[in-house]
Parts: sequence; structure tokens; C-alpha cells
Amino acid sequence: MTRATSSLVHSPHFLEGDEFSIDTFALLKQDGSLYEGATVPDLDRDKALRIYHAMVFTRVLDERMLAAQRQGRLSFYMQCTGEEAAVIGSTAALDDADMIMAQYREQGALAYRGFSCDEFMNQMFGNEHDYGKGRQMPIHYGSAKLHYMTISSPLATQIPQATGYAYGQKLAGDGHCTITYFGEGAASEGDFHAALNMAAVHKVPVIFFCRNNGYAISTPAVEQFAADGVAPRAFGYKMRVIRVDGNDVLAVYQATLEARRLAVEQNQPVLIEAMTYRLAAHSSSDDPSGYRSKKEEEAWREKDPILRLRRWLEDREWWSDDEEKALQERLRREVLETMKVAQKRPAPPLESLITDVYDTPTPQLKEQLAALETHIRRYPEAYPKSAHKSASEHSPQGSSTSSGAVTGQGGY
Amino acid sequence: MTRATSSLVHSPHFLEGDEFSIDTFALLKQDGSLYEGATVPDLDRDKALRIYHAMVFTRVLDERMLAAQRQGRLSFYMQCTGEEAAVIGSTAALDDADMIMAQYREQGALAYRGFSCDEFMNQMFGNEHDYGKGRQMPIHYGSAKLHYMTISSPLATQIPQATGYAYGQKLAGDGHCTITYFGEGAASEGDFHAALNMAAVHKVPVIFFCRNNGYAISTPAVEQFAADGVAPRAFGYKMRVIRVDGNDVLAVYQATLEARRLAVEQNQPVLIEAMTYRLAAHSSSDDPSGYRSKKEEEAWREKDPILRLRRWLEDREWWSDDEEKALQERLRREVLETMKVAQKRPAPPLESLITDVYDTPTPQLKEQLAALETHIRRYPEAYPKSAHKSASEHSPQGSSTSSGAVTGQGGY
Amino acid sequence: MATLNLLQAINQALDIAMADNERVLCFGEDVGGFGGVFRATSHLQDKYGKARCFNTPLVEQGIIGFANGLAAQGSTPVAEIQFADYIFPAFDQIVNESAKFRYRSGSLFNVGGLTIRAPYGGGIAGGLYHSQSPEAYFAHTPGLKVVVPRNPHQAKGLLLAAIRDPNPVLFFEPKRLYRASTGEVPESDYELPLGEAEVIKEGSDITLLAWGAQMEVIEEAAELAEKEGISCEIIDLRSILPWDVDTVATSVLKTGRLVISHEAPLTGGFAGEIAATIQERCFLYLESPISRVTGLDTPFPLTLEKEYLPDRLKVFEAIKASMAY
Amino acid sequence: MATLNLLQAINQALDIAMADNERVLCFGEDVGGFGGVFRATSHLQDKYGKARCFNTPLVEQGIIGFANGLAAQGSTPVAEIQFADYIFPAFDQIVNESAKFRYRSGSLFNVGGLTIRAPYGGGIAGGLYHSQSPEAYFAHTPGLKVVVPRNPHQAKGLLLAAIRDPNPVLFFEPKRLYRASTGEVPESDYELPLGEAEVIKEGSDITLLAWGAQMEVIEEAAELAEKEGISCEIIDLRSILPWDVDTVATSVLKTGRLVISHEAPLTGGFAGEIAATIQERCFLYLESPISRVTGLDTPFPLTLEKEYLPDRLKVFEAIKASMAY
Ligand SMILES: Cc1ncc(C[n+]2csc(CCOP(=O)(O)OP(=O)(O)O)c2C)c(N)n1
Ligand SMILES: Cc1ncc(C[n+]2csc(CCOP(=O)(O)OP(=O)(O)O)c2C)c(N)n1
Ligand SMILES: [Mg+2]
Ligand SMILES: [Mg+2]
Repeated sequence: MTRATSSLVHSPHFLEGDEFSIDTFALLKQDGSLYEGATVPDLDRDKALRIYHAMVFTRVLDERMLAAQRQGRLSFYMQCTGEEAAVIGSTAALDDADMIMAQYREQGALAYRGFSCDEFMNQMFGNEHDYGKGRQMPIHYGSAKLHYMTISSPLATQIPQATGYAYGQKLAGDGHCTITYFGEGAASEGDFHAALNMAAVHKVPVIFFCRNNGYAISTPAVEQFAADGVAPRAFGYKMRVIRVDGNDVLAVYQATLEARRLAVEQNQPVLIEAMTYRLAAHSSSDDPSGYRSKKEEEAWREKDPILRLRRWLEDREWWSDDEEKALQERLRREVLETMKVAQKRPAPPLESLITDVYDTPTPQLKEQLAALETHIRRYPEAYPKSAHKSASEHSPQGSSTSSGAVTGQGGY
Repeated sequence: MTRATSSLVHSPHFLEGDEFSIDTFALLKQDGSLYEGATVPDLDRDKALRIYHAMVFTRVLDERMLAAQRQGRLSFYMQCTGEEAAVIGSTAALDDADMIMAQYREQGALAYRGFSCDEFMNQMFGNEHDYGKGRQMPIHYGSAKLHYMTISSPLATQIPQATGYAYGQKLAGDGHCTITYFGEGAASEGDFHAALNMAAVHKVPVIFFCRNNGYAISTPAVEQFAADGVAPRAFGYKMRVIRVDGNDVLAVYQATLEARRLAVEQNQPVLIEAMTYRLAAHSSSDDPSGYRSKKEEEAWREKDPILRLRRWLEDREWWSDDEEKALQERLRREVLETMKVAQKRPAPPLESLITDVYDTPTPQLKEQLAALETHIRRYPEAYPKSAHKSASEHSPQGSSTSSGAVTGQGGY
Repeated sequence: MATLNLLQAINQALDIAMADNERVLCFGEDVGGFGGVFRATSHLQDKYGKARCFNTPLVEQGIIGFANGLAAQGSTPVAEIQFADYIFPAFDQIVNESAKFRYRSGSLFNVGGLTIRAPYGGGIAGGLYHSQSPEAYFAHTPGLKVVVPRNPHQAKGLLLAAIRDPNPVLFFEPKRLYRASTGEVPESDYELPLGEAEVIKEGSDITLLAWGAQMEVIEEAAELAEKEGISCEIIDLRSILPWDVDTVATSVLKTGRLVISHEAPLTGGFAGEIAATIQERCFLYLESPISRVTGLDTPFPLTLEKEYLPDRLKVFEAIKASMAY
Repeated sequence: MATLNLLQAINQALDIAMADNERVLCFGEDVGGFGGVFRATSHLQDKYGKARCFNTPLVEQGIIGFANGLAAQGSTPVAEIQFADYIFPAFDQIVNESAKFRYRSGSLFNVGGLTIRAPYGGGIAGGLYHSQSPEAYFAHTPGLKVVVPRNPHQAKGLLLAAIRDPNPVLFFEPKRLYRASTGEVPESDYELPLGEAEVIKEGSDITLLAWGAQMEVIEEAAELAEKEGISCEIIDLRSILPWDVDTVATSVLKTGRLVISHEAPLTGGFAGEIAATIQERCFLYLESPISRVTGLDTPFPLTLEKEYLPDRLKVFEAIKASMAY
């Protein structure tokens, strides 16, 4: 695999475009110690542990949900594994009311903001409590109260939207910015180009956060672009840029802190390229052995971002083995129990098929729903999720819950 | 107006991306003498005069056709005025069988290749001799034999197409390349980003030639991008780039010669940014006084690329006042006479409405044509361009020719 | 009341909307200081500042992506696409994003503030790429509203309603009428309802249905028909999506005959949807097949555009054919 | 003859096309060494080299722009769009460019070599963005051909015809059937005609019309109906554009009744075009309104996708309603 390689620097120097070789900003070594000359960012114990908890939760959630998918309980899943530092370190550097417009692999950001395990589960099982009303595939979370825009599958569409959102924030003058996450693959889309150029021209407080994890499904970065990563594109738009070790949560945190300052105080859009690696498969539909070596994966597994932070926390005596054990157990239990409950919750009501297309259903939609209701009343056993209870007595074993034995091949 | 400014160099140095400040390559001063240290490219008298003739023809054509548009003889026109050196100097550096995929302001390239005055006129009047069969607005030329792709109005679509075309040339191994022209405005489209990235990844022999003429209709370059022109984007794709004085035909010629060598011999795509100025209105529908000053225009009129080349030719005694006078007169006469004839030629046959939608008309299209024929036979005087002569006796004064008093507000 | 042309009416609607609500923004290619290539946004930058009325870079997918984000943030963007023919680079942002934003989030987020304006249609010697009528592409997309005004009075009222409607609206302006259509327009702030067709003229023998610039054509055809004693009911659909089935069906139940006309190609055009729905609703009342008078199934031509377009004579012939069936 | 699934049939068609003509190229996101996320292009890179089968960067507008250029140059590109839901960023390149390339140049140039493959359709727990059926968007675009196969045998023959057809063809593959549909497929190189519908089963009471994965559904509905003594004629439209009006009209002239089914939303779906055309062609022979059984006018849902989809029971009900009219 050919990846961007460059020497390391230890302070968050934003490139102006007058130098071209792009260094990588890093603070924390894999053993939990700092690089020589590196200084710890301003991060107290509470915040460090909030970050760490979110990282561990994300890892546990990912492991359990992938297993659930393998058991046929869930149609689809996508793991953040290996990229927790990039996602959570950056979110932690924001104000909790800054807008997040993510791609799909950023569940860690939501976990950091306090999305509950139950909320995660309800979305994944598309049950009646899912904010998205069971309309999108698993992992397409959204939360208005946590300022996390609902995920959209078409890649890169959120990038120019983030520019627009942030332009609105700038006009509102409320001191907030928007961060948008995307993969190095998505950065090839035309929407990426539009978004960065418009942000630079209109001086918009937006942070473009590229998770360069080396692959877009099976396509290695070397077949995605000929350049040294995504970062040099910033010069083409006259945008500040920094490259950061994406497995180093401290560096990501500090880089994003500085980026946010530039965005909010100076209306300077910023591009951050976090060099990381997707340790898991692209999704539950994918098997990476078809396109990369175990050896390569192993090399990156050595750079596990969670372990790296844990060692740093332990060095500071902010964390211990016992606490780790207790946390892991609690989270595992929580995930499993919450999953059980969520999976049993009924599907959203039939009416949810036609609401939210418009602010209020059109006459046509109401007619279509009425016709459907009549039809389902005629064949209740054929539509167990939505047939009236009285009518669905034929299917006693709870097949009216939101997810039966779904074996999806839907997404990729 | 804020425009890219940088110091001048006098040899065609292709930037690798390891330096960032982008100089402008120039050879010829406005007085027709060379910059100190500059050397003349390999250009014999015949070629130099071929270039010069094409430039003068283009200027004359533009003047006459704009006047024709003003008289209501033509629905629409677009001038190349001010950019003749950029367009013709680059085309002259190619093999005549290299593919040209232009935007719309590159009639000079076609003139250089030998498109006849009659061919120009037939297109503009959309008459029965127009290769495009009267389907597109004036200036949407195309020539298969001259390897000039028919112009398409949607901006930037030709840029990724050029990448694909050149990829095909590379596979064919015939030693040809493709050049694609586009404005600095069109370079904002997503298609631009797609095209350059794909060309770099797939090592395609394509030359991306950006005419940075300072405006996209009324939008100045400073509202188009925040960066120093379009050139720095090349680094983001790891593509060779050169900036050239677009009013200096010698520099454009030599830069393109080198670019072609890189493309054809090394499968290296190249970006050329030619700094120039649109001296005329955007099109016959436009009035630039609404968005820029006469003073600015005057400053650029001082840099007239045709005059610059003429002076150089005269210095070499390759050209004289008498020759100039004779050429101007001949071209003016040719344009006027050819126009008269072309304007009187009949419209394409009714059948041309349905041909070329597919390789052969579908049954539906044949039915639609038959119905239309029946209809026109019923109301011949309402469709003077297509009614049978026998039926159209009501309209004796030649109103069955292709263009009546068309006063279009179609394009912009 | 003043006599305005269609462009002036649109400019006035934008002006009122911006004065009324400081979150309304107008942007697009050349819409800033220049006021748009057709001048629909003239003077708005002077009046409301560069932050609220501005040029964008030349990238339609970016314009609509940006507008989607702004709308999600709670602003009321009115984005201009310079010609409807150039809306296609933004198709993904409109069809996959604007249209599905509210639904996919369960209404946590929406882009209801969004309005997209674009000049559309032929008859102005524009050829392939300055003449298209793309309404049917969007009419297949639940979540969008699609509106087409026929004259200055309608344009002002419908555009104000579109801007304030809590759903994304595509507003297609018949550019052939920009200066050609003039009429009395109240100076006040008024709205005309979206989703409602308008019966322009009552009649008993046959219903004629169109929208936008094509209204003129069917009105002229009706005049020809009336001379032959055929009484035409004329309906302006006004909203293509959602469309007013009831008004059309009520009319056809009365007349038993329907001719629909649009400039876009026949196959897959919106007349097909209307015909399919009305034959179902009015089956037993139809005295002749529903007839469509449309552009040919080809790209838009230039020299022969008169031949291509569904003009009053073609509509007149369709009326006679329907009556004689 | 071997028993193949739909994916294998497609892979075989691509293999044959590439072996037969060295100017055929296959590319798209992940189609290279990996063979595509569904494995439709498996082994092609090994067999024909990286120059002819390769990954592209992740940019649909670039993929189709590149493909248009290649086709104009005289090559025969077969571009894959990973899911039909992701074809919209390439909409401009397809609708404004591929479709109009030949016409606008007066046939000086064309992109007739182009084929675009994309998996489409629902029923696989794909939700909003892995389920769409966008054929109607393209069916409104003269210059394109649109083809949808129903099973492996059809897929191979139609895809070979599409690749060799001298016009740009969109080939939508029913991904729900990729592995679910198996059948005998000749090993030979054969083509099935574009633009021709196929009468799958003759019948006398009512005509059922669909395409792609929806064929299974109407066949099952026909079985239910036959049990009640209703004789169904079943037609696979196969080509959406241009479509075979004659075969459908001939059938409806015989049966007097027509039910059309597709997964895409009702409004603006292609069934509307068919209904509009057939009510005109067969007006005096229709014994009941032409009926459409389709997806709802909403984005594609997930949990309630069974409820959303036009299944055999819904089609069966429509048949009965038509018979009882
Ligand atoms: C417009 C669009 N095209 C294609 C896809 C299919 N797809 C889903 S994820 C993916 C790869 C994305 O790679 P990258 O952006 O690097 O993100 P990563 O998965 O590595 O986090 C592809 C091609 C899509 N969702 N949207
Ligand atoms: C996709 C698309 N959007 C908008 C337009 C309308 N339009 C035609 S020319 C033009 C400006 C182009 O500017 P530039 O690329 O700089 O070329 P120049 O006219 O300066 O040569 C615009 C906006 C178009 N033709 N296509
Ligand atoms: Mg990636
Ligand atoms: Mg320009």
C-alpha cells in the first residue's frame, strides 16, 4: 500500500500553501509517552475520561453489533474500529453545540456527545422509538438535540451542506461552527471540490475533517488519487490545512481545537487530514481479505488508538486496570441488554410511511395510506409488522416487532 | 479586480508541486521584442504566419458576426477577442490530429485547423449545410475531420470527457493526445475536479488548458476562488502545471509544445493556466459595463495579443503593412460574402428533427414525424422553413431560409 | 397596482421576501451585484447587502448543496440556477438530498426553507441547452414541490408562497415570458396557493390543461376552437407536484374530454401522469382518449424549433380530433 | 447450458464482450481487482488486464464523463455505478451529454458505445438509498436506451445486446435477484433484442405488465388470479426506452384490461406513460381503467418496506378490481 509518508512535527502548524511538503502532526507515541518536544494539550481528567469512555463504548458497540449482524439480528453494520481517536478527538475539541455533519463511520462523535445506548439501538432496529422512524439502514443516526445531522448514504453530499450550514451560523453570529467528516474516497466526489472552494471564497466557519483510512471499500488510496493524500488540495482553494496522526487522540484534539479557533474567530475554513486505518471490514457486507493483507492490518493493529490513550491515562494514573475491567463489563452488559429491549420494540406505525415526505401529508398520500390500510386489513398475516393486533393472531411469536430475521444485502 | 500576479520567468519550467509560488512563463513583450534571456521557440515562417492568419481571421470573424448579430441577422454570438493567442498558440503546438475538446470561445483553434469560412457560417445560420443540422445555437461548431469535438453548452462536461478520450488514445497507442479548453469559471464545476484527479491516477495524455480571462460572465475571478488562480489545484492531484502569459503566443506555443511532449511521451497529464482577458462582452447578450470598468478594459487592450505577434513578425520581416492591409480586406470580404450565401441557404430538412436521436429513428419517432408532416401540410404558411415549396407559395420572399429575423435571447 | 413584466414581478417578490424575513438569502451565478443574467435579482445586493445576496462560484451542485445546508440550519435560501438546462449537475443534491432530508431524519431536520428558481422553456432560439422544460424529472420525486407561473401576477404570488412554504420548492420561470408577459400586479405582499390548479375559463365541451408559457398557447387554441363552436374549459395546473387532481378530474367529469400540453418531450412527460390518473378517475365519463400535445421525443432543436414546439395550431388540431372522435 | 445466477450471467456477458472486442472496457468503483461489490466484474481484470478493467476514483460524474469521452473516441466502455441510487451525481453527464451527443453534433460524434450498468430496486432491506428504481428519470430522455432484465438468461442476452448497441444504454440490474434468480443460460454468445417486449404467458382476460424483479411479483399474482379463473396475459417490457407500444397495445386490444406494476413511486413513474399511451391506442377496447400498482409517493422506507412494495397481493387485488369494474 502506498500511503502518504512524511516526517513528523510536534506543533500544530497550519500550512499556508507557501510550503508544499506536508508534515504530520503527532504528540503521543504508541507506548503512551509523548514525543520529545511535544506538549500536552489543555485537557483535564474529566474531559480525557469522557473521551476515553466514548472510545471504549464505540469499540464495544461495534464488536457487539457486528456479532449481532452475524447472528442475523441486524441487517447491516459499519464499524469505526481503528478510527476512534480521529473521530472522538476532533469532536471533543468542539463546543457541544457545534454542528456535526458526518459520513457514517462517526458513531464515536455521537457517543461522545451523549447519545444513549438505547438511542443507538432504536435506530439500528428501526423500531417505533427510532428518531428516523425506521426509514434508514442501521447506523444512519441523527440527533437534533446533540447537533448531529442525520446521516445520508450518498457520499460527500454533506460536505457542501456543511459549508452552507456554517455560512448560516456565521450570519447568525452565534459563535458556532460546523465540522464535516468524510473519507478520502468521498473526497473524490465533485461535491468535495464545490464545498471547499465555496467555503474559501465565502469565508465560512467550517472544518473539513478527512478520515484518510487508506481505503474506500476495496479501493486503496493509491487508486483514489496520485497526490500525497487529500491535504495538498487545500492549497488549490487557499485554505489552511493540517495533517495529523489520526490514531493520536491528543494530536487530533489539539489540531481541531486550533482549527475551531480559526473557524470561529477568523471565519477561516480549515482542512484536517487525519491519517488512520480502518481495522475492520468496510461494513458487515464486506470481506477485506479480498483486497489487502493480514500483515498490513496487523501493522496497523499495533497502532490501536484506544490502547495508546489508555496507556497515557494510566501513566497519569487517571485510569487503572480495574476501572478498565469494570467499564468493559458494564458497557458490554448495557449494549446487550439494550439491544434485547430495542429489538423487541414494535415497528413504527403504518402512518409513518407517509409522514415527513412533506411537512403535512398531501391528499394523494392520505389516499395511498388509506388504500394500504384497507389492503392490510384484508391480508393481515402477510404484513405482520403493521397489521392490527386483533388481525395478526396467526403469527404469535412476536413477528410483529420491527426486525425479524433480516438478512440484508442492502448496503455495502 | 484582484488577479493572480507573480513574477515572470522565461523558460517553460513545469512545476512539480514541490515549489508553491507559481510564476508566469512569458517570452514576448508587447512591443514585439523578446524578454531578456528568452529564446524563440522553434517556429518557422510558415507556421508563424499560419498562426497569425488564424488570429486575424478570428478577430475579423468576431467583429463581423457581432455586427451581424446586432443587425438581427444572427440570434447569438460569442467573441474570442483578446484570447486569440492563448487558443491559437496552444492549438498550433499540437499535432493536427490531436483531439480538441473546447468550451465555446475557441473558434480560433478551429480556424487554425482549417475550418472554412463557409463552414463557420453554415453552423451559425443553422442551415442545411450545418454539420450540426441546425440544432445548436451559433458558435457550437464541430468537425470530425479536424478532430474538433462539437461544442456542448453545459460547462465543464468536456473536461472529464477529455480524460476519457485521451485514455482511449493511450490504449490505441497512436501517439495522440487530447487538449481540453475551459474557463476559470468552468473550473469550479465538479467535473473539473473529477477530470484532473482521474487523469492523474490513470496517467492519461491530456492537456487541461484553462483560459483564465478574469471573468465568468459578470463574476470576477476573486469571487470564483480565493486561491492564486487555478494553477495551484494541480498540486492537489499531483499534476504538472505551468502558468503562462496568455497574450503571448510564443510562450503559449512553447508551453503547450512541452506539455504535449509530457502527455504523449510520458502519459503525464498537464494543467496549463493561461492568464488573459476577455476584451469583448461575454456574449452578444451581455453588457460588461454592468460589472467592470472601461479603465480595466483599456489596460488589457494595451496587451492585444494579435498586435504583439504582428510586431514580432514585422521585426523579422515576415510581415508587412501591405500584407496586413490585403489580408484584412480579403478576410472581411470573405466573411461578408460567405455570410450572405450561408444566410440564404434553406433550413435543414424537416426529417432532421428526428434523425440522430438514435443511430436510426425509433418507430415512435417516425410516427411523430409523420404526424408533424401531415400537420404542416395542413398549415404550410405557419411553418415557412419546412413547408413544401408547393404549399408555401404564400410566403414568397424567401422566408423559408434557415434564419429569418431571429432576435434570440436564448443563450447567455 | 402597477403594470409589471414577469421579471419585475419576480424581482418584487424577492424584494418583499427579503424585507419581510432577514433569513431570506438570494444567491447563484451572477445574481450578486449584476443582478442575474436576466436581472431577476437586480438591486437586491444593494438593498440587503453582500451577505444576503451574492455570487457563487460556478458549480450548481455546490449551490444546491450549500443551499440545503443553509436551509437545514434554519435559513431561507432562494438559489438561482441560471438556466433550467443547467440544473442537472445539482440533480443528486435535489433528488437525493433536498427531497429526502425531512423523511430520512424523521423530521429531526428539514430543508423546507429552500426555494430553487430557474428559467425554463423554449421559443427563444435557445437550442438544445437553453430551452429545456425539466419539470417531469422532478415530479417523480416525492418530497419536492414544483411550481410554474404563467404571468406576472401569478409569478409574484406563487413565488412568495414558494419561499415561505415549509418544503423545498422548485420554481420554474417561463423565460420566454420574462419581458413578453406584462400585467397588473398588486404592490402588496400576497400569496397564491401551492398545489391548487386554477380554472382560467369555464367551458363545457373539452378541458384544456397546461402550465407556464404553454398557457398562452392553449388559450389561443381555445380561441380558434371557440370560433368553430367548441366550448373550452381552460385550466392552469400551476403546481406540478403535488398536483391538483380534483380540479382536473372535476372538469373532465363535466366535459368528458381532455387535452394536455407541455413543451417537454412526450415520453415520460408530466402529461402522461395526468392522463394515467384522469383515465382512472373519469373512466366512464371520457368521450375520447386523453390527448397530449407536446414536444417531440428528441432533444430541443434550433432552426426548426417552430416545428418542434406544441403550438396553438397543434393544440387546435388535437381539440378537433378529440371532438370528432 | 449451465445453471447460473443473475450475477454469473452478467459476469459471463461481460467476459464474452471483452473477449470478443478488445475495445470493451469495464470500470467503476471497486470493479477492478475486487470484481465489484456484488462481484459482477470478477476475474475480468485478471483476464484482460488493468488497462481494460479497473477501479476509478469515487466520483460518478467523473466515471460517466470519462466513459462518454472514451465512447466518443471509439471505445466501448461499460461503466458500473455501484448502486442505481448513486447515479444522480452523473445525471448531467447522462441526460445532457450521453443522450444528446449524437444529435447535437449531427452525428459527427456519438457515444453509442457506452453502456452503464447499475444494480437497482428494493426488497433487500436497503432503505432510502439502496433501493431506488430510477428508470423513469431516464425514460424522459430521448437518446438513451433503458433496459431491465428479469432473469439470468435475459440478463446475458440483453447485456450483450446493450454493449453492442450503437446507442448509449442504461442497464439496470435487479439486485434482489442477483443470487436469488437462477436458471439455464446458454454458454454461447447470444443477444436478445432491445426495444422489444416479451409475452411471457398468453391469456385472455387481462394483461399484466412489468419489468425486472417485478416480473416475479406479477407472475405470482397471476397464479393467484388463475385460481379464481382469471386468465392473465403476462408481458415483460424489458426495454423501458424505447418501449414496445405495439406488443402492449396488441395485448390490451385483446384483453381489454391492463395492470402495470413497478417499484418506483406512482407519480411520474413509467407506468403513467404506458397508461397514457395505451388509453389512447386502445380507448374503445378498454373495459376498465388501466391500473397501476406501484411504490407509494414517498422515499423508500426500511422497516415497513414490505408494506411499501407492490407485492403479489396488491397486484392480485388490482386484477380483481379491474375484472370487477
Ligand atoms: C455517491 C455514492 N457513491 C457510492 C457509494 C457507495 N459507497 C459507500 S461507502 C463507499 C466507500 C467510501 O470510502 P471513504 O470515503 O474512504 O470512507 P470509508 O468507508 O473509508 O470510511 C462507497 C463507494 C455511496 N454511498 N455514495
Ligand atoms: C453547467 C452550466 N452552468 C451555467 C452555464 C451558463 N454559463 C455559460 S458561460 C458561463 C460563464 C463561464 O465562464 P468561464 O468558464 O470563465 O468562461 P469564459 O466565458 O470566461 O470564457 C456561464 C455561467 C452553463 N453554460 N453551464
Ligand atoms: Mg476511506
Ligand atoms: Mg472566464
